[in-house]
Order: sequence, then C-alpha cells, then structure tokens
Amino acid sequence: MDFASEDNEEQAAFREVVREWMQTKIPDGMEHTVDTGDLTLEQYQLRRELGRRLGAQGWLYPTMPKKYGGGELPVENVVILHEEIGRAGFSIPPYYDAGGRMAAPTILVWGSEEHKDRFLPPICKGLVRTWQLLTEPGAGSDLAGVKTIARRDGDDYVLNGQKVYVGSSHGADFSWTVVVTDPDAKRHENLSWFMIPMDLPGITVTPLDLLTAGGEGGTGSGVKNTVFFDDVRVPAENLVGGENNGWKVATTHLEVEHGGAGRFGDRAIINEFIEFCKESHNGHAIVDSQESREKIVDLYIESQVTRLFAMRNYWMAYTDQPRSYEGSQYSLRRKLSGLDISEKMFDIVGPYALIKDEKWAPLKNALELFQREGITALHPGATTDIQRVIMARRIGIGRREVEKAGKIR
Amino acid sequence: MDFASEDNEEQAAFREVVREWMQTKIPDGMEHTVDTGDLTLEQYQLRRELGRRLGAQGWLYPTMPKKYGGGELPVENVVILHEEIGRAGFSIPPYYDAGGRMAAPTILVWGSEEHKDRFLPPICKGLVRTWQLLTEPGAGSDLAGVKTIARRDGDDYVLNGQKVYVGSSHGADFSWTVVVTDPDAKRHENLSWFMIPMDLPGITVTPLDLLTAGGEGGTGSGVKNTVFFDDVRVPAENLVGGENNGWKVATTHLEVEHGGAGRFGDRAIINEFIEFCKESHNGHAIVDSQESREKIVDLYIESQVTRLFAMRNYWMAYTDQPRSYEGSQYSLRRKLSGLDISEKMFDIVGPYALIKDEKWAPLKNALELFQREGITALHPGATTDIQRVIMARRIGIGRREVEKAGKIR
Amino acid sequence: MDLSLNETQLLIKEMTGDFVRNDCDKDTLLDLDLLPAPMTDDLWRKIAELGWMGMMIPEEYGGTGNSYTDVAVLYEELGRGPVPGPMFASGVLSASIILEAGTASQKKDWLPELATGTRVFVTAITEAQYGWTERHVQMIAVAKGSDYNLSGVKLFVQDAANATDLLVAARVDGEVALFRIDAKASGISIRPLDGFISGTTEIIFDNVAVSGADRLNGGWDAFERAAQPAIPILCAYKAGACGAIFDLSVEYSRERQQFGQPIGRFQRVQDHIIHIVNYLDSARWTTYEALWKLDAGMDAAPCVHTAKVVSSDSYLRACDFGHEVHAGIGVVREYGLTLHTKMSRTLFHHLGAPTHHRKALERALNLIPA
Amino acid sequence: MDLSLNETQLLIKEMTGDFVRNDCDKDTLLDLDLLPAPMTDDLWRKIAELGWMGMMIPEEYGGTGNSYTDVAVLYEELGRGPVPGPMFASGVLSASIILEAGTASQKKDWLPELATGTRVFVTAITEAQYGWTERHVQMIAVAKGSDYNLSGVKLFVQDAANATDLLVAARVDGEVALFRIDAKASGISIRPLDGFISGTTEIIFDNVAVSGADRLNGGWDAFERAAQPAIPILCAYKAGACGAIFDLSVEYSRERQQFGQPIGRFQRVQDHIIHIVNYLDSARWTTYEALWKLDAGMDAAPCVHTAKVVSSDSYLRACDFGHEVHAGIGVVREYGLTLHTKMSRTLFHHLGAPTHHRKALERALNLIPA
Repeated sequence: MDFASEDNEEQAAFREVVREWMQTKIPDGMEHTVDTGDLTLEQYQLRRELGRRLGAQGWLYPTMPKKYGGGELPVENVVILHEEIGRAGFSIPPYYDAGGRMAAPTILVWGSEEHKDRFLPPICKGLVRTWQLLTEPGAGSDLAGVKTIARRDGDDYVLNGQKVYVGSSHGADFSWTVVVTDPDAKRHENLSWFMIPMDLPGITVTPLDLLTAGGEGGTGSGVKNTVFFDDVRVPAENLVGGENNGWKVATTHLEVEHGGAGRFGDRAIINEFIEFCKESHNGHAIVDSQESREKIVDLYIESQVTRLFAMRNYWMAYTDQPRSYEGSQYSLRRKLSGLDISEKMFDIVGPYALIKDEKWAPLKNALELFQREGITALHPGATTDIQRVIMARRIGIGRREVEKAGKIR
Repeated sequence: MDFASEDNEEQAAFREVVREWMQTKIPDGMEHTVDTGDLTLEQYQLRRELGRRLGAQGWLYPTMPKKYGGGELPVENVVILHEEIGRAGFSIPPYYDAGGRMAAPTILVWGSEEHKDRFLPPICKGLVRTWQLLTEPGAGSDLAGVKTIARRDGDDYVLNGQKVYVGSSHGADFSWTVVVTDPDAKRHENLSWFMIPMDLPGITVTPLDLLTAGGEGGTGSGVKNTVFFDDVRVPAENLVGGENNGWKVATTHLEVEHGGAGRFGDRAIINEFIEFCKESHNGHAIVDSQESREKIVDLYIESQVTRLFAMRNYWMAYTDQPRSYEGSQYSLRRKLSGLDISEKMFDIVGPYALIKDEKWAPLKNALELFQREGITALHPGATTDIQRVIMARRIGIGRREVEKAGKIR
Repeated sequence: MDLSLNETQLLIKEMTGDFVRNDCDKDTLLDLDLLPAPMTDDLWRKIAELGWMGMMIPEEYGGTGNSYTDVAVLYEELGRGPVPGPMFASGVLSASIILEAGTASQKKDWLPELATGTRVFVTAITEAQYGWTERHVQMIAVAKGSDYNLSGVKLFVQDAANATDLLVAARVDGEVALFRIDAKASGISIRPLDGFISGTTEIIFDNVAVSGADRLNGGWDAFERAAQPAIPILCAYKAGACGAIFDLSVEYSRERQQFGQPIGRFQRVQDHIIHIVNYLDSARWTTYEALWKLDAGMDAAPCVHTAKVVSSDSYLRACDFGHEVHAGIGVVREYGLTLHTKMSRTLFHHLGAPTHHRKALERALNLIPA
Repeated sequence: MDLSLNETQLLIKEMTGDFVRNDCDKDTLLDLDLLPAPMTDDLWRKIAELGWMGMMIPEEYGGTGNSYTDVAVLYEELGRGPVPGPMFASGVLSASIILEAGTASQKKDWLPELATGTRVFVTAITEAQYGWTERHVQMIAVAKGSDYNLSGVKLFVQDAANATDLLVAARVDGEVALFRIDAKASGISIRPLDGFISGTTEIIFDNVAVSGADRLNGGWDAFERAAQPAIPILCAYKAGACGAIFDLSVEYSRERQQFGQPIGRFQRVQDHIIHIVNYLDSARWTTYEALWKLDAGMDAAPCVHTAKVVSSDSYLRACDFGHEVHAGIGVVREYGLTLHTKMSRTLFHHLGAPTHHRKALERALNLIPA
C-alpha cells in the first residue's frame, strides 16, 4: 500500500509549476475568509477571478476531460494541486460551485454530447457558477417526494414550485434540479433533471437566515436562499438524461454529495487548532493542562479516521474501485466527527470558541464558525439518518439484495 | 422534594428491629458470593433458609399484602429493610426468584382469590422458588410470537414446546409462562398465562453454557437452562387471568421486568470499586493517576443518574404515580450504563478486571463477573432495542395515541 | 421519600409557565435575541412585579425567602423559553453573594432594591485567562486610603449589559475581594460580545474609583459558598430547556411527514428523541437531588458538581439531537430551536464547565487530598 | 497513492483465509478455548510448515523477510477466527526484539529455529504493577560473575504456556536488560489465568539461573523500537476480528426473523451493524497507514499510537454491538461470538492500552516536551 506517493521527477516538476503559477496568479487582495459561504462581494469576485485563471489551466476541475475544459490529470497530480492550493489557504474550487463539483460528473455520465459540449466548458473554465436546487419544504430526506412540477409546452418545460436551502451569497448563473414531469407515474419514475439558466423570467431568489444571526441582526454563516419558480419556461434541450429518468441521473450527484468522491487532506482547522493550543498566551498555553492535552489527542484521533475514510474514497473513486457503502460512511462520519470535534474544541477553549470578535476571537473567528457548522452541516446532502439508510442498503443488512453505488465517472 | 427521609421515631425503631434480627437470623456460613446466579448448592440452601426466615417476618416480599404472607410495609420501611440487608452484603430476595419479583404482582393484579390464596403465601414465605419461562428459540424480542402450545384436555392443559435462557442453578419448584392456547386467534389474543409445578412429568431441564466457560471447562456466570415440555399436563386451575388473556396478564410482569418497579440504592460494586481505587497496593494507588481519577469521576456520574432513575421509578411505583416511559428508560440506562461502567472499570484497572484468581483478582472476582454481566445483561428482560420501542410508544413519538404503562399493583 | 413538587412549587410552575407562554412567545424571544442586551424595560417590569427577584431573599430584606427548590422550579420554567436576561445574574447569583458576603448595612441597602427589580446586580468574576477557580481572578484593586481603584478586563460576564450594579472580584494584597460598583461609573465600558453566544459581555475597567464602603466582607470562600445553591438553580434552567426541546421534537416527529408517514415512525428519529428525554431526566433528577440536599442543610458538594456536569452536557447534547430530528428547518432562525442551541453553548461554561466540576468531584469524592 | 493489496499480499490473504476456514473452524476454536494453553501440536506443526513464523525474519536467518504490511495481512486473517496461540508472541514480537536487541550470534542461534517454529519465543515484560512503560519493569537480575539470577513475578504474559524460550525484561544495575531463558528452566513456573481472558499467564521466577551469553545487547530502547512494528500487526489482527464480527452480524440480520421480518430491517439493528463496520474500517485504515509508514522508513509514531488506540477500542466495541445484534444467542458459548468478546478484552491492553498510547501521542504530537 502507498498512502501518499513521494513525487517522481515528473510530479516534482508539476509541483514546481503549480507553485510558480500561484506566485503570480492568485489575485491581489484575496483574503483567507473563514466563512466561504458568506463572502463580501469584492472577495467573491476575486475568487471568481482565481477560478477563471485556474479554469484556463484546466485546474479548476482537474479530473474532468480536457476536451470539456478540465485538466484530465492523473490522481497524483490532482493531489499535488490540492496540496499546493491548500498550502496557500484556498481550495478548489475557491468558491461554492455545485455546478462543477456535482453537476459536471452528472452531465458527464448522463448527458448527450451536445449537453457536454454546451454545459461543461463554461463550468470547467470557471466562467459560470452554478447552484444545486433539491430540497423543498415538503421534501427533505424524502427527496423523491419533490412537488416542483415541469409541464411540457412546445419546446419548453414550464416550471412551478419552490426550492429551499439553496446556494450561498451573490447569486448564480445556472442551477440544476430534479422536478416532477409525470405526476401520474410511480415514485422514482416521475422525475426529470434540468440545467436551468438563473436569468429566466419567473425565478425569484430570497435569502434564508440560518443559524445564527449575529447580535446586531447581521447574517451569520450558511447563507442560503429560497428559490421560487413561477411559470418559468426552461428550454427542453436543458433536460439531461431523458424525460422521467431524473432519479437515475440524480444517483450520480447524490453519490458525490454523499461522500463517494472522497477528499484529500485534513480539515485545515484541525492542525491550526492544535498549533493554537501550543502557543503561549500571557504565559499560559492550553497544552499546559493535562485535561486539555487528553482532549486534543482525542480530537486528533477522531480527525485521523475521518481523513483516512476521505482518502480511501478519493482513491476508490479516481481509480475506479468497486464502491459500496463507503461514500455514506464517510459522509456520516464527517458530519458526526465535525460536530464532535467542534464540541471538543469548545470544551478545550471555553467560550472563546463562541465569539466573533476582532479583539478576543481565536483563529480569526474560525472556531465560532466551526461551532455553528457542527450543527448546520448535519443535514445538507442527506441527514445522518439517511446516510445510515444508504449504508444499510448497500451492505445488505437484513436483505440479500445489495444496492449498488451510483456511477460517478 | 425529599430524596430519602430521615427516620422518624417509628422508622428508627424499625431499623433497630431489622438490625437486631439480622444479628441472629442470617444463617451461619453464608458467604458473600459475587455471582448469585451460580451459587454452590450449600450456599444456595443457606440463602433459601434466610429467605424462609425473612418470609416468616413478611420481609421477603415486604410490599405484598399481609394476608398473602407479605409485609405490607410503607415505602420508607421497605427502603430501610433494603438498606439494612444491603449493608450486610445481601439483597432481598437473597437468591434468584422470579416468582416473588414478577409473578407475585402479576397474580395480585390478574389472579382470582383462589389463585392468590394458593400461590402467593408459599412465594412470600420463601417456601418455594420460581423460575420465569418466556423466551423461545424463535421468540426473543418478539415474545408474542411464542410457539409453545397448550391444548385443553379435560381438566388439564397439555403443554409442548421449548423455553430457553431460563432460571439459574439448583432448580425451581414452580415456573410461569405464556403459551399459545388458540393457534387460530390473532396475535396477542392467542396466549394464556400459567403457573406450572416443575415436578410434573414431561418437563426436562438442561443447562445452557453462557458467556463464558472458564479455562478448565468450568461454567461461568449467568448459568441458564433450557426447559422442554413434552406432553406436560398442567391443571386448568393453574391458568391465571383467563384463557387467551395471557398477553394482558404479561403486561404486569413485563412492566416490572422493564424497570417499572425501580430499585432503591446504588449498585454496591460502584462504591466498592471506588474504595478499591483509593487503597494503596505496593505503595501505589489507582487514584494516584490523574487519568484514572478522571475515569472514576465519569463512572461515578454515570452511576448516579442510573441510581436516580431507579429511585424515581421506585417512588412512582409504590406511591401509585402515573407512569409512562420511565420503566424502560431505567432498564435501558441500567443496561447501557452497566456495560459502560464495566468498560470504564476495565480501562482503569486493566487486565486485573478480567481474571478469576484467588491470588490476583480484585474484589473477590467481582470485577470479572461485572465484565461479563456488562454483556450478558444487555438482552434479558427485553433488549435495549425493545426498551426503546416501548419508550417511543409510551412517549408517542410519531403518533398521538400513547401506549399506557402496565399495571403493577 | 417524596419526589413530587409541593403546592407552592406547583403554583410557581403554573404561573411561570403562563408567563413564558404569554409574555415570551417565540416571536418575542426572537426579537430579544437581536438586542445587544436581551431584555426590555417592559418585560423587566413584569418580571419584577411577579416578585421573582426577591425569592432568594429573606423577608427582612424585602424578599419572600423561598427554598432553593422553589426558586429552581421558577428557573426550570424560564429555561423552557429560553427566556434570556439578568434574572439569574441578579436574583440568584448576586443575591446569594450579597447574603453570604455582604455586611449588615450592605444587605439592608442593596437587597430590598434588588428584590423589587429596581436595581439589577450582575457578578463579574472571569477574565481573559478564563476559569472559575480562585487563581483565575487576577484583576487588582489598588488601595487608596480607605477606597480602591480598579483597572483591567472582565470577560465573558453574563448579562452585564442590563446591570445597574456590578459585583466584581479583584485582588487586594493578593487576596480576592468583592466590590460593588455602579455599572455606569466613570471608567467602565460594557460591550456585548457577538457570535454563537447570548447576553455575554466584556467589561473594561479603566481606573475606576470604588468606595471602601462598597467592599463586601467576604472574599473567594464566600463566593464559592454563594455559588453552591446558584449552580443547581442554573441547572434547573437547563433541565427546563431540555424539556422544551423534547416537546418540540416530539411534536415535530408527529407532524412532519416523509416517505408517506410521520418521521417519528422511523426508529432512528425515535432514538434521537429518546436521547433527548434521557438527557432531560438526567439533568432534572441530579439537579433536584442537589437542591434537596442544600435545602436540607446536608453536604451537597458531590450532588452539585454532578448536576452541573450532567446538565451542561445534557443541554448541549439535547440541542444536537433536536437538530438531528429537525434537520433543515431546525437551523432556520425563525423556527426558534437555535435560540436553545445558542443558549446551551452560552451557559455550558457559566459557573464552571463540566471539566471544572469533574475536577471538583475528584476532591469531593476524596480521590485526592482536599 | 495505491491503497490496494499487492499480489503477494493477496496470496497471503487467500492462503490464510483458507487455513482459518479449514483448520480453525468454530468447533476447533471452541475446543482450543478450553485448553489452558490454546494451541495443539498438530495445529502448530501446520502453522510452522506454512512458514508464517519466518515472515518477519531476514533470509540470512532462515526467514522470508517480508514487509510489515505482508505480515499484517496474515494476522488480519488470523484475527477473523480469532485463532489463538503464540504465533504473534513468537513470530512477531519476539522475532522483532531479537532482531533489534540480539547479538550476531544470538540471531544466528535463535532465529532459524524460531522461523521454523521449532522453538517458540514468548516475551515477558509486565508485572504486578501492570503497565508498558520502562518504570513498570521492576524485576531485578542479580549479577553472579558473568551470569545472572532472576526472581520475581511476570504477570499477564500472553501465550507463555506454549513457550520453549522466554525473553524476559529485568533490571541490571537499575537499567532494563533483556534475557533469553528456557521456559522449562529450573525455578520457572507458568500458570494460565482463568476468567474472561484467553491465553494469559502468570510466570513465577524463583532463583532462576541465566547464562551471561543469554543476555541480549539492547535494553528498553531496543524493546520499544521492536514493539513499533509489532503493534500495528497486532492491530491488524483486531481489524480482522472486527471483520468477522461484521460478517457474522450481517448474516444474522438476514436470517433471524422477529415480528415477521428479518431483524436487519429494523433501523436499530442496522445502526448496531453500522457501528461495527465503522469500527472495522477505522481500525483497518489507521493500521495500514502505520504499516505503510514503517515499511517506507518514515516516522510512524503518531500513526502507530493512533492505530493501537483505535483498534483496541474498535475490537471491544464491535463485540458489544455484535452482542446487541445477536441478543440471547450471542452469549451462548457454542455460537462462537464470545470467543471474540473474550479476545477483544484480552488484547485490549496488550502492548499498551489506549490510555498508554494516548499519552504517547501527547509526546508524538509535541504537546509536551519529549
């Protein structure tokens, strides 16, 4: 086994190229905002600029095929890319973009050549940013129970309905979603999958305050939106994967969202936190206390297992290993260990972990955000309960038929 | 609120009476065997003798009515009795007796006057010992799915079937059970409840080795048996609560078994363990280590909550408060905290907790037994899963109809 | 043995419950949550009129001298809101400190107005080196004749933005002393802290003059004695809060449909709620046993520490499981659950985190020399 | 990056799997479990013939010089049994110690016979004051000219009842030294311990004479270096055991019917099994990352400690959840699950409990000065 190759000559050269590129190509003025869901407009625009520059290299979505604007890089080089961008304090993509992370593999698996040619290059080049629209007020865990409806009318589908917990701040160019196209058909056979330009008439976006508005009414993290469709005419050519085949199409992005694609590297906050605990403040360091050291060790161990599950899934996905329950296992663990680690941090640093404050907050408010994210990350991309449902089906607990994992490339 | 009355004059006098009684009435030679399920025959007989002596005072089942051989004592005096016997290192009853603990309240609620007159006095006086026969190989959690059948034939019912995980060592005089009396009736309406003399022809008892046989093939704790019925003729007058009414009758002893009657006082082993940790052994005490102290504190806190749930249920039962999910809540907690505490003890004292050894084992092998009991206690009297099923129904999670607790007096 | 509430307590429970339902409905609480100091004059007037600020205070000082258990029943109901504000800070913790540490004339001067709610006392103990043991008090009071002069920072002080009077711990000749200071005194600035926290403040003391007459008799020991009953009353608030989360979750489990049935029919959802009720009852019974021991004048230390460990953990975790039950809707501010989530974090360390009380239990159980 | 097993490893996995299924079926394991020393001559001969005892040993000493990961694949499969016996004690821990601490002639004399299974080496470190740090070794070796004399007790020594040779840690002039001693030497008595434990022994040394030629070169440092690769190999055994519990539980969830359906349809039962698979994978991946670092010659300390903490906890808890799935039948000896339950407890502290390795992690992560 080999958990992280040493660079060979070619890889070392690539690493050098990436490092040099970053020296000049990261836009001036880009800040290491801890809450990437809630950027200022200026910071968002700078990050989009970085996205376009990465995209021009094929590095924004480095595993995507070159012909669609990706980098088609081998797994080792992708890892190098993530590592080096990560070292600079950013990630790929550098802003929220459900189009590249989840719609692109979905279109790659289920789209026609025309779809791929039309949708993928703008995504991979960072020219557009895309939101995901799935949950509705009455359809959360039960995603197949969505009620938003698309009625065929000539060359268009006419959409009506409401989607919640959508996107982040500063809008999007596209969105993708599953909606009902055959109200009379059976569950799972009544849905279709659409790419939707967000500038179509009849789309309204209103912000949704999530945990937790600050003391002065300022919005907190996890800025999300409600999206309303009122007689929105979507061209039929934007339907991907065939009419009433939407549930199958969704298996791909759900697999990605449920952790099937894995992730490479640690949560940066873990190491930052441990270093913070070692630093001396007014002659005291948190690690001076044995109880704190014990809790830091717990937190470290907890984080290592999550890192390894993420790495295993990354390797499985990009080397086409047969996959089963691993995606949801990692997603479940990431959610629960995220909460657990946030609470251990809170236990260790006390109320300092709760404040957004220029004077007193440690790690530039990152701990406060992490406390809230411990909670807000529990449900998106399927609750912990649903992740367990999927694990049980894939393992075949109580049944001999075993559900297959969704295809992701 | 009042969590443990100071003795008033009358109670102080009663305590004195109990103490004096014990000076002379605890049989010579009775040992503080840690595993009361696996007594030597001699020790078992001595404990039966103590039972008869307690029974003669009405103290073996002190809450039962006097007319049936009980003590009919007020709750404060019952507590005093438990405390004083407990101080001597024994409990009431001093041996396994499902007749008194569970069948007696059941007969009191569901039996005819004739049943009460016939069955209760021998139980309350400690003249007989009784086993509970419920689980079958195919009916564990699903108790209502028992297959043992009783066919009416003249003045008798003829029983055939098999019951598992029964009793302890050294046999019993009676057993009680639910069996099918109407194979064609609906679930829950096909069962009847019987008191069965164990000397009837056709009853076979074979021992069942549970976790875990010792190194030399010696049986460990939790000695249980399998009981076979082959055409056993049980007199019809031993049917309690009416034909095909057995499931309702069972609600009473199930409520008791599921923790509804509570318990007064701590697990003795908790305090013994903490004292053991304070003792110096070769110049070292376990409490010298901060990690160990932290774990002892965890274990203490864990035990306190269990003690309080037990006490609350005791108070609720014997003052006829309305009860709901509390029985199963306590039973669930007792099971899980028993396992948790056993593992904390193991963590603290290391492999010493695993051995039965005259030379090396702490607390006369009590820790080794407690390690095994952590596991073996998880399922009897309904698994942790079933306790949660009951809690959910009684609370009304996901439903507005709320299941009622079984009547226990 | 009698584990029921007595008639007085049942009355307190009913009256407080009515108040919470009528005067502190969800919309009111969501509005309060946006204020830098989460209390309004109107609401405070009502609370004062109900006599709650005087419950801990003997009749001779204008209070009603209730038992600790009585007071806890009140706070258990307030926790159901959760109703924020300086009620506990003034009516419980500061009242208890003045009773323990105040001189006869201080008690006579301060307690009657505290009891009527005319003055709001808030106690400031913790500093940048956060903690609840004596060594964490580092601020120094410099003697000037018979008066004193204070400079420094008190951090994470709960509910000080509503205070008229501060009780401040500071060192005189190395020993911790307690001082009363006008919250509006020159040199004091009180700043609410923003974040995943409620009603918590920073107080800067810049060369603040304090009269010698405002120094209390007692020092750190008196504070610790005063905290003993205050702690389980704070725990009762947390137990009440767990109860509210339980009710909310059970109701949601019945109403919310997914996959064609109420979500509460799924065992996983049931188990989240079973966790909540277990936390609720753990917090509640450890708390009331501690209160009973305190009211009966018995050694309550192990029970007080146990109650604080259990209730801090329980409130935090009950919120977590509440969020598991509610998923998306639970993190929408308007739904109201996050008021609890924030309060559970805010109060977790107040008067000592679980780690602090576990350490205290090591001593109370004689695992280490006292 | 490549997380798959290579061809050699797949072969080892397949051969060992066959051996466990064919030669160590449940009835055999239940019989072994009743022996004071849980290994038979027949079985040992087969194991020796398979060459397993030589895998850690370089070719020059008669072994096959496999990588640590290769060896771990073997033990992962043995853990599935769980197959008891002195394989790990001799072929891994003692072999590693001799390689680290033995003189050239000791290696030449001992390793070839260890590699063929002709001799069985067992290492005795722990004593009545149980623990795996240097200070826990208190037994004294008294020098007599160039020879030594040992008296004292080694306690909780794993698998010594099958030993031909003991490697014993004892102090010479205050420093820990290592000695080889004939298991049958005069003055030695080895007694299996009874209880919820498997293959664990007490060894009494009563004035045992040891030749100076049998003192190894290295002392405690050498033992610690030798333990580094042995620990994750033991972890692999535990990961394999978790895998067996997982398979058993999944199968039972499909077969066992209650309430008219397989019990695995109930979410609560599913969740027990999900816990098990999470423990399994946690143990497995932390273990193989540590092995990879060791094979690659990198600093493996944090990974080794993490793997031991995770796999000790995982095996124990996987058994607990296995029992939750199985309820009654799980505690019946004949069913076989309790072989694991007992083994999970037995190996929990072997080569250091989680507490020990957590403390070591504090150092490895530089939380305290080394």
